[in-house]
Amino acid sequence: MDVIGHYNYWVSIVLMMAGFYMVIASANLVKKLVGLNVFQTAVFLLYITMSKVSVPDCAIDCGTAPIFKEGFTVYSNPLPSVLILTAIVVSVSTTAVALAIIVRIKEAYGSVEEDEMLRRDGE
Amino acid sequence: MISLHLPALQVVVPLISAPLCVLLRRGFGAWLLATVIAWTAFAISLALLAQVLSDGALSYKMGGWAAPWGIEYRIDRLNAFMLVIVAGIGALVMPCAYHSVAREIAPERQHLFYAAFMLALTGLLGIVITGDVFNLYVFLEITSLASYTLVALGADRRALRASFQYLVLGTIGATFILIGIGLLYMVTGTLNMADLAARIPALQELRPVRAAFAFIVVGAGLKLALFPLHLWLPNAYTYAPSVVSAFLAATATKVGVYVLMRFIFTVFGARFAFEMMPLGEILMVLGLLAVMVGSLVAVFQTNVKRMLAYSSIAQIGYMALGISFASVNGLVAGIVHLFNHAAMKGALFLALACVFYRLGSVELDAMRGLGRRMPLTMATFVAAGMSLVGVPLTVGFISKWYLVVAAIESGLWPVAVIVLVASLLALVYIWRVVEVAYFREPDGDAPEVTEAPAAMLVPTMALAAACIYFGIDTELTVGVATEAALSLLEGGP
Amino acid sequence: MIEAMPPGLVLIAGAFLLPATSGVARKALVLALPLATLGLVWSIPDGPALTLVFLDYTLTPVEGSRLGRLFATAFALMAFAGGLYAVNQARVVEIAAAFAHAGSAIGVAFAGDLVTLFVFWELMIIGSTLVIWSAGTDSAYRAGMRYTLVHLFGGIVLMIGIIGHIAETGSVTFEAMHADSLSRWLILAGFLVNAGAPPLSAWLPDAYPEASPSATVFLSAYTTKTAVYVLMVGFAGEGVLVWVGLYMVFYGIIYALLENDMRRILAYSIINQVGFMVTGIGIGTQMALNGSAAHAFAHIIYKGLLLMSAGAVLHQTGKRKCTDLGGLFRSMPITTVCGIVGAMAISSFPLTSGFVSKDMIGQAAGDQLLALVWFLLAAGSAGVFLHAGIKFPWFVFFQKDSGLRPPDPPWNMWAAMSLFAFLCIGLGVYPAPLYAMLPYAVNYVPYTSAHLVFQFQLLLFSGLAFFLLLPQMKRTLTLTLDFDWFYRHFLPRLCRAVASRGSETRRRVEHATMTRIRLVLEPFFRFHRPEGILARSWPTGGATVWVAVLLAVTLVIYYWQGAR
Amino acid sequence: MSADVPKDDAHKHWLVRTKTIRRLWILFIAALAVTVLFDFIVDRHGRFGLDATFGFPAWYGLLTCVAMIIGAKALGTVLQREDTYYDHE
Repeated sequence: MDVIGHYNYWVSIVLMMAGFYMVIASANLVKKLVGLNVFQTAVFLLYITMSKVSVPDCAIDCGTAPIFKEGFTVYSNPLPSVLILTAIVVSVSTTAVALAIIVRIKEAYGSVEEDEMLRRDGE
Repeated sequence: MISLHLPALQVVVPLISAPLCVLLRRGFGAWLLATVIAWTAFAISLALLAQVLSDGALSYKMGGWAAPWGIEYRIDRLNAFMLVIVAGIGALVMPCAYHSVAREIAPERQHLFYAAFMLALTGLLGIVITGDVFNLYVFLEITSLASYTLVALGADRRALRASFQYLVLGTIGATFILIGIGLLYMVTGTLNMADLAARIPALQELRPVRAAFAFIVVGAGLKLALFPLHLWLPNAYTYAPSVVSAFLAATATKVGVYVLMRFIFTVFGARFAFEMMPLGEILMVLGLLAVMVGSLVAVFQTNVKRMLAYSSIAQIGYMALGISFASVNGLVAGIVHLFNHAAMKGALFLALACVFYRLGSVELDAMRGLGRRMPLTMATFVAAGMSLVGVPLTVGFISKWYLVVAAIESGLWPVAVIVLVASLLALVYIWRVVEVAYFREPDGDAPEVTEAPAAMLVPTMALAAACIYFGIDTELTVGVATEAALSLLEGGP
Repeated sequence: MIEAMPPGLVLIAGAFLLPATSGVARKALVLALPLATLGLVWSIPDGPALTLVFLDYTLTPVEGSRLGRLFATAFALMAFAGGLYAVNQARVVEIAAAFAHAGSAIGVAFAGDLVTLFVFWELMIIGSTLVIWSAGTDSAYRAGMRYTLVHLFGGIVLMIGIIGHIAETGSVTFEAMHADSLSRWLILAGFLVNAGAPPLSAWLPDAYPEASPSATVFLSAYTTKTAVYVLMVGFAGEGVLVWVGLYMVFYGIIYALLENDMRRILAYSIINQVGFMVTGIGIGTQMALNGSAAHAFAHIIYKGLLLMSAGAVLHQTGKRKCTDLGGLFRSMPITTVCGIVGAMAISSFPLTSGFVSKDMIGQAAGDQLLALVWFLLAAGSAGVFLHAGIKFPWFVFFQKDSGLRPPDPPWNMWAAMSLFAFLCIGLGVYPAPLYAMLPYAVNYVPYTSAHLVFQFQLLLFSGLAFFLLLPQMKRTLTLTLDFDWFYRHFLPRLCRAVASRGSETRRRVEHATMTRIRLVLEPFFRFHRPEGILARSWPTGGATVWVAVLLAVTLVIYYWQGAR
Repeated sequence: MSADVPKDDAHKHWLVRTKTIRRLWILFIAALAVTVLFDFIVDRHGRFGLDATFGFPAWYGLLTCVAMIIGAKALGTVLQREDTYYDHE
């Protein structure tokens, strides 16, 4: 298997795992949220990386941006980028909602540490 | 003319009403608008179901773009049925919401509540109606974001914690689905469900397809609270405002099950999911665990809302089990149970909304002697509760029957036994409420309460009546479910 | 149209109507509903009277038969007498529940298909549980809960059996069958749970005595006799039933002999009596089946009477243990006489209803030359007199003087008792109407000199044994362990142990996974993560771990599946 | 039958006076004798041999009842508990 050639996928996977790890391991809600964002960003990379079209007999990856220009015959797929724009909007909204909730949690509990919140609810 | 655009209107009408609710800035006006819109959506869904039942599946090109490039709304029996469930519950919950929201949510936030509610409804209807997987993801996130907000509006501060937990897990679930969709697009180059279904059989040996399958099943599992991915659900349902619990419990997880069914049967195809991949075994094990663990935990709860939340986990287990048989009767059980569970959980949570409206608590202890003080509410609770147990002449019995028939057809006698033993546990926790409400005397210092207002009571009783009516006259539910099951198993919408 | 309605529905509908009424109207309704039902029962002709389509099946919810009519008549009679007995004393919820219970039992007696049968079967369970709960005590609640669980378990077995049977044969008709496949064995087992057969028989003496005085009267009639009815239709001549029945006969006697609670003695005696009927069904000849049917009819009446007299004592004194009772004949003459009539009838004394019904079963065993069965049945008959015929009246109404001087119960209670006492003797003196209702032509003459001599000798010498061994029969403040020990004592402990282990295991899995992650990733993150903090688990983190675990597991499985 | 002190007899219900009880016993034993004596005039035609023997129902009833009582007592020594046994659930 071409491990190095797929480095962009590896980056995406590592980022995904790092984000996941933060969500699991951090008790701080803001850090959890950051982890979630990293996790989502990894998916954006995955989408963008797959839209890049490569052709075997090209020197470097040949697909170019989908703008018609002389000398270029191979274009990268624009659709994933469009899709991921939507997903980025979703991700931003999620972050906004999450931050709003965190603000209210801070008001209600006086803390954004999950274990602290649990203790204050007596659970 | 309008009838041609019903599929678009189904989603667009509630979507537009959401910002209008915000603009109205007053609780009452927003409520009125939301109620009218919810009923309009219900009417549209009924018209669509009638259309589909008479003419067969219909396809609608959003914006006039042809299918593989544009977004296609494709409505067959299964999603027409789902639309009726979702819109119907939305329509029935809205009249209750007026009193309940007035009590539980601060006046300056009420119009926002209705806006979020309409967004949630939009999202759920959109997920069900669309024939495009990426569109499905977008609607999924619209619903989810609206639901997080709705849950966070709960009066208890623990609602915030529940909402955040729901948000984290819900986002992970949705992102998993997004990854799965991306992987599928990578190998097929299409996002249209029908196209995907046509192309996947040739590609099913590829690893990305398998990975996509895993991501989508786990992601959908999170959304539908499949054991052990259910951990967000109990808190969210317990601390959310009463009508939100009723609405989400009756619709959101059902739509999750729908998404799972759609992906398994329509996109990937039953052969890939059950013969090449061991999905049947996985769903069966998880479903059985959900049924047992959910029911057992429910037995030990003292907060009735929480008890019902755990019971939902068990009920979702039944649906997963129905899917796992991959047989007609199993799918009929699953689909019929979608409807039945929506009706009974809706009725149960709405009855609790009535109780909370009067008592300010849904703790078991507070409900002592409530059978005499709120006779209609409690009678409704009992009727829907009996349905949950699966007593004959209620809808629960129909689902249970088909599930056992499916299990025995597959020669899985022990599964049939577990299904039925779990219904015993359902009886135990419902019985506890019945016993407290009817056979215990209230505490001396218990507040004197009267029956809930008619606006709350009537929809609740209507749902409970549905639990009994459709338990006796099964032509509509079982009929639609059977045909939907047959077309799902044949593959293709 | 009217004959097309299941007759039991009158009682069930009435049950929902009762709480809405009050005063005289309610009382009139309590008495009128069973009589209206009785009229309806006799208006249904033989054969299918109603069919309807439900799920994918064509059902026959109402199908008249001689046997069904016999049982339904007894059920309606019982509802009437029970209603009369309870009308002034019981809570309305109790009478309503009892009527729903009775109506469902009548529904079973007319069920022409297995689905209808199952529907009414389950409704019976709900009705009877509410009857038990209406006592409103903690112990009634717990006993009712155990009762429901045992019955619903039986219902589960039955439902699986029925669905399996339908899958095998494609037929939903309820007709004679043989226990020759797993599904039919399950149907048989489901029926037997309600009959009070071993090993689950303990539900009966556990639950019935916890109900209110009138509620126990209602309960005694329906559940077990419905089971006798369905066994008779479905499994007549099934050999194993002979031995099940004989076990029940002696189980009832032995446990009743050890028992101290007067109504629990009678509860064990129900199992004992049903044992005779089940034995008859197992023998399966026309004579035996006639005997079982006639005995069921007679039993409903005299057991109702016995429990009414016990209930009257409980109602007047508030005491239920034999050790607290005694000498009541002084102040409760009517109750005493009625109790004795019931005791005579259960012991099949000549001139009582038991005499004309029970020995048909023994006769059938003799005719079939089943020597062992015949001898055991004779010993069982002697034992009946011992535990129910003498022990019950002796310890409650005679023996030592307890000092209690309660008067006879209110008029409606003794009116109900007198009605049943009259029927016990009436049927014993003039059995022709009963014989006319039996499923097969009767060629049995109860009053022969040989039969009379046999019965007198057997009963009187059993009485002698009782009085000779009276010191051995001294009441003690004890209960006797039964199968219910497993679910009252053993299972709860087991569950508690498992539950605590279960949550511990979950915690450990989450903990262990997070520790693994930490071990792998610790080096990278050490600089900003204080030691140990990862070892703790937070709800969101824990939940996310499960997501990761599940995803990893499914991915591995799918890849492995692909690699094969 | 009972060991009551005779001097209170006059205040007792006639049915439990020592004299009545003695008479009842006499009556009972007479009845026992009469039923057995009837075996001479009535043909009970047994089917299995043993049941045709003289006074079979009498001795069979007595013996089986004694056996059942003894059996029950024996079982009771193993299975009987205080009647508060289940109260601590």
